[in-house]
Amino acid sequence: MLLTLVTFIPLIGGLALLFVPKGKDNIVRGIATAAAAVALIISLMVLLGYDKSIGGMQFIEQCCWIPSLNVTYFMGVDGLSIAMLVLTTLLSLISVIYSYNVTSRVKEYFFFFLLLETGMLGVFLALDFFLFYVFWEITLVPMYFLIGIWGGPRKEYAAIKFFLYTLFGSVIMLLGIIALYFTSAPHTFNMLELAKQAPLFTKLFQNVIYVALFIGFAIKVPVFPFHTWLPDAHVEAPTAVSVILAGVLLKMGTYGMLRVSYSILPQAVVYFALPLAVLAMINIVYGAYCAMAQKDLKKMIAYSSINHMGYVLLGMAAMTTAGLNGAIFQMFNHGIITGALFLLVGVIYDRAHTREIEGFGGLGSIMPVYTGIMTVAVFASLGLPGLSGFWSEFMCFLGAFQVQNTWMKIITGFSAIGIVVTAAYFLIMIQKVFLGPANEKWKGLSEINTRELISVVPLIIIMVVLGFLPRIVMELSSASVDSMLKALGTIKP
Amino acid sequence: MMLVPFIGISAIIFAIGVYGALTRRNAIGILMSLELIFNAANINLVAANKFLNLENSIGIIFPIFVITIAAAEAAVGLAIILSIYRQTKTVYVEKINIMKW
Amino acid sequence: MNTALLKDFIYLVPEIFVLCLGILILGFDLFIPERFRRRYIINLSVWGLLLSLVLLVYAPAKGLILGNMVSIDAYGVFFKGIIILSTVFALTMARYYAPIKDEVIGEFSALVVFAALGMMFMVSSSDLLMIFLSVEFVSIAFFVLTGYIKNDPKSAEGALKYFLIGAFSAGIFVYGMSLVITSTGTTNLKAMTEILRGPGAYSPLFICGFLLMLVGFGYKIAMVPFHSWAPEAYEGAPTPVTALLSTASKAAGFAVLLRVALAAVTGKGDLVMALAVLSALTMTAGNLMALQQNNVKRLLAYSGIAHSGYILMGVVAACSGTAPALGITSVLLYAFVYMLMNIGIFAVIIAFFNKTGSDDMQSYSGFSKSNPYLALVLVVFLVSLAGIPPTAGFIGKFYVFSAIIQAGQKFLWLAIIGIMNSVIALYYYFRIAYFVYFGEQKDERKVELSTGLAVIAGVTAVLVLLACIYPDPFISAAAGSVLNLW
Amino acid sequence: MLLLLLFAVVAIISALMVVSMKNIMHCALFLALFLLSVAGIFFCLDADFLGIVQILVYVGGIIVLILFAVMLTSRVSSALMEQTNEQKGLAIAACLLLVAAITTAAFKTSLVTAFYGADPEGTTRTTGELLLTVYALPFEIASVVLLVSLIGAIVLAGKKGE
Repeated sequence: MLLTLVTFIPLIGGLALLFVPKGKDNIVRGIATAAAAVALIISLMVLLGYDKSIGGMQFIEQCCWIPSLNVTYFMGVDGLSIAMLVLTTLLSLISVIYSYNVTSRVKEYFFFFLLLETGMLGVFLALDFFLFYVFWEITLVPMYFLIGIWGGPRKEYAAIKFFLYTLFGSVIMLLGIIALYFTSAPHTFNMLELAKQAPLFTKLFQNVIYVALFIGFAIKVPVFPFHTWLPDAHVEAPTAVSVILAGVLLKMGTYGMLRVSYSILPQAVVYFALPLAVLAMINIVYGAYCAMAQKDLKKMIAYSSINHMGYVLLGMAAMTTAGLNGAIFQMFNHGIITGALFLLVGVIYDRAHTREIEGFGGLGSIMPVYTGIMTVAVFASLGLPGLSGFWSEFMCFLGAFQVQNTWMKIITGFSAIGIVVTAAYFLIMIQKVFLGPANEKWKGLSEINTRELISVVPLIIIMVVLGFLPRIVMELSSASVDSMLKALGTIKP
Repeated sequence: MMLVPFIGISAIIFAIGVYGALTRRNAIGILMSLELIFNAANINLVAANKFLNLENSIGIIFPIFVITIAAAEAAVGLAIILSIYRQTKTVYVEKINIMKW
Repeated sequence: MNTALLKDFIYLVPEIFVLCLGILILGFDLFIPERFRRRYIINLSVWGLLLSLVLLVYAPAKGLILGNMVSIDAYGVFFKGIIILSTVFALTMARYYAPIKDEVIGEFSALVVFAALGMMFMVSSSDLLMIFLSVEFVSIAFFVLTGYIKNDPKSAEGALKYFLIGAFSAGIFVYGMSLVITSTGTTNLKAMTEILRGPGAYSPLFICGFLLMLVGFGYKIAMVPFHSWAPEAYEGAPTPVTALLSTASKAAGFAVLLRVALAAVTGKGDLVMALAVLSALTMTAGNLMALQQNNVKRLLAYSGIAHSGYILMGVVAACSGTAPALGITSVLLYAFVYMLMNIGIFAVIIAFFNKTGSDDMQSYSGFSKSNPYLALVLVVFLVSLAGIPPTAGFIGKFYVFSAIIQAGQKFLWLAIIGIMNSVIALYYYFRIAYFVYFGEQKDERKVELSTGLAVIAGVTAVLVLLACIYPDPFISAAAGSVLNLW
Repeated sequence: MLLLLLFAVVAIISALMVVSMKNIMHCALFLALFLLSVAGIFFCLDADFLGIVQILVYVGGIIVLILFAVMLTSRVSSALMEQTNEQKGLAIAACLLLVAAITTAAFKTSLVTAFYGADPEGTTRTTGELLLTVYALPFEIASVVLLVSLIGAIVLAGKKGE
């Protein structure tokens, strides 16, 4: 019951919001916070209850849903989903708290937000493909409204672009899902069952389905050349929504690849490993260079997301223990780190109403606490040893380099450029914004306030703790990774 | 092979009707062309009945219903034409164009 | 006299009941004072139709009756259910639709009930004669209903265009039938199925005739290139009639088209391919034209054309020979689902129209601020029309795509075109949502939602959501209706 | 046989007149001639009952209706105005193609035909019997259709509700 509960508690909270009388915004905020907090508590209970020594799927819930299609309501968690589950509930609660500064149409805002949380949780917990798809698409509608109503100046454009891109991907994915269903015997949407039947699928079929699903997932990640919606959406979205978008929604893409493609279409995964690595390289290098060219702080972080998701893809393409563990770890870290960065950019934007990097200067003396926190987050993002980002990036590269394939080694080598560039633009940013003489114009900026601290500090703590104890996440993921590799290992490239 | 000439005749009448319906500008003119089409179908059916000896004389029964429908359609159609004439003072199809076609 | 034949009329109890209801309304109309007329007459017709729905559920299935003219089967019952439900919804809407005056509400209701009767015959017809008669029956009733608003040139114009194209295609339809009858020697669909399974049955004359008949069907379901009446009639007609035209009339059209197609083209590759091409054309053209619309009713007309294209995908699958059951199920399910969401959205449009007197998209600006709940319901319908879960539209789309994929690789291109189209469709549906949610508020007045409209919008919205959250009853009903089609 | 040919020729010529005459009144009169000659064809094909129906309903009913409408709208139906639109050439081509397609199809289709003798009593009795037995349902429906069109025509053309 825990998984169902955690998925639908936000939705119930959201529906409860609709009955709050007009004008009582604080009650709305309270209910939303309570719902998100309960979800977080339940997800922590799941985390503690998960038996790492056994691994595999646990907390399984399965019951009949649409018998005529053999669709079941089927949920369960393994190490991979637990990491995503905790990430989602944590970032959701933090974003809800941060969103107290939303003052227009509060009720609608939190309704859409909680609906979005339900959708995301459902994606990470569903083990039935049909259910998975339903949750996958449920996330689109609230996101459209969240960007479109509460976003920045070009919000309408960004919202519809996001919607069209991702819908395009998901309907192509739908074709793939239906084809899988009709090819399996007996017809099923059950992911575990499909994984068992994987050897029966022909190679050609696997490749075709892989491409169909890949388009759906790649648009979410986003993989180059499907990435163009991301900068628009991230920049225009309100701060808390950017956090969710970067922190959780992008992970849905890589999660889908790992959960679906890696278990159900192993032959195709092996076949497409090298192309995927090339795309990963492009993501890393291209994302880094684009980020470097940005003048807008938020846009820079948006492009850095493309770059960081490239690491995840590289780790996945490697298909080694280190690579896959690194990929999962990086998914989690990127959620935490980029989430924190977006919150921090939001903090300064709320005060200065601008995000131009060039315009700032010497903020370090004006807002010392803020500067300190920002520096930690940035260092985590560029992979400074001692912070969590280092381990995951290191493992992704290590995993990729271990592959006995010259092309793969070359690709990995080129990708390393991305790390250097990332370090460069982050350091330049720190220097331009925080160091140097204090700009007169910004003398009046107030220090980061309590609400903002409450939302950012937990993330910083996680970065530091995981920097010293990466084991916490690794232990979770390694069990799932082992079973994934076992399925992939039998296939010769 | 007696049937084929009748199909030919009815095809010619049908085509004339289609031509009229496509080119007439007057709504009543279009209506008259439609009657040609209905009659073409009837000729076909009656001829088929004669030469194929259809079950239950469907070739004679069907046209009765076609004529009935044609009459009902003409009545309603002319009522529509009259009501639009009262409002716009025209029965020319192209001129009746508040909404874009 | 063959009296045994006439005993079969007992199986037509729901139809006869509806006929009596129509006549009763006409008589009732004469004795009711004008100020009560609206309420009493609409109530009478709505409750009468609901009663006939009960009769329908309990009427036994029998198969072919009355000289094989009609087939009383579950397939027909399913469609009759759709028809009666949407008629009930449309009549309830009509009660709150101001342009239909009190003094003509009696004839209006009677005509709507008669139209429903015609459609009920349409969906159970199993003989070309019956098909022709009932299709024309429905057309004639709708010609009148479309032009029902007096002194509204738009309504008259819509009716004229609907009539001219309708009568023209009826002529082509019946001429095509005459060729089909000449080449097969029968009007009965069952007999035709058997004849066409024989060697050399697909004579050139038959194919000619069938293609001409397709014009008639194409007109009824607003298939490209016979769709041009739809936007005119939809925009001009009183909105309750538009709702009925786009749901019941279309569903009935598909019911009869599917019956004929199953008999005539199953396994005939070229003709099935022709249908597939028409399906692709219909959805693409409908969607592309919908992109440019500013009037919500017109937009829904074009979107309805696009939806016809999707349903045709199901018809193609049903006739492909590889996925008959799933294809038919998908058509049934889609027709039902489409009915729900379209009725719902038209209820919202009427509520809005009653306040502002406008159907323009721009006038919806800021609607969500003045009416947050109604706007939310509207979004549910839009999401459903776009085919996104958790709404009924998704289940419908899922089924047609499933059917076309099961039909084989030959039709994969059609599925891909369908995919592209659902993305295009999203854009214009959410253009409405754009105005509703993002637009500047122009009109602070709250839309006064009359009980009837609120009930329609609420019930359909709940059903739209329920059809995805707990779809099994709907799916089993549709799948069960496929059995014993002959 | 000769009579049949005559009727057919008259029918085709008058049909051409219906779609090409400029004066709409003349069109209506040629339509009447066309309908009469079609009735003649029916008689020649031993469909006597149908022929009578054709004359009574069509010539007696529909033509009168059309003439009424022509006269009521006569102000604009003058002979001076161009009665056809610009798509003439295209329409002619399409129609020729249509005729060619249908006749070719008819030739290519092997129809097993025979000339069945006429019923000496005429078809009226059998038609009547069929209409009340096998075709009872369509017969009833046709009556409802007429009722609907009656109501419809009254509603649309009448003054009520203005």
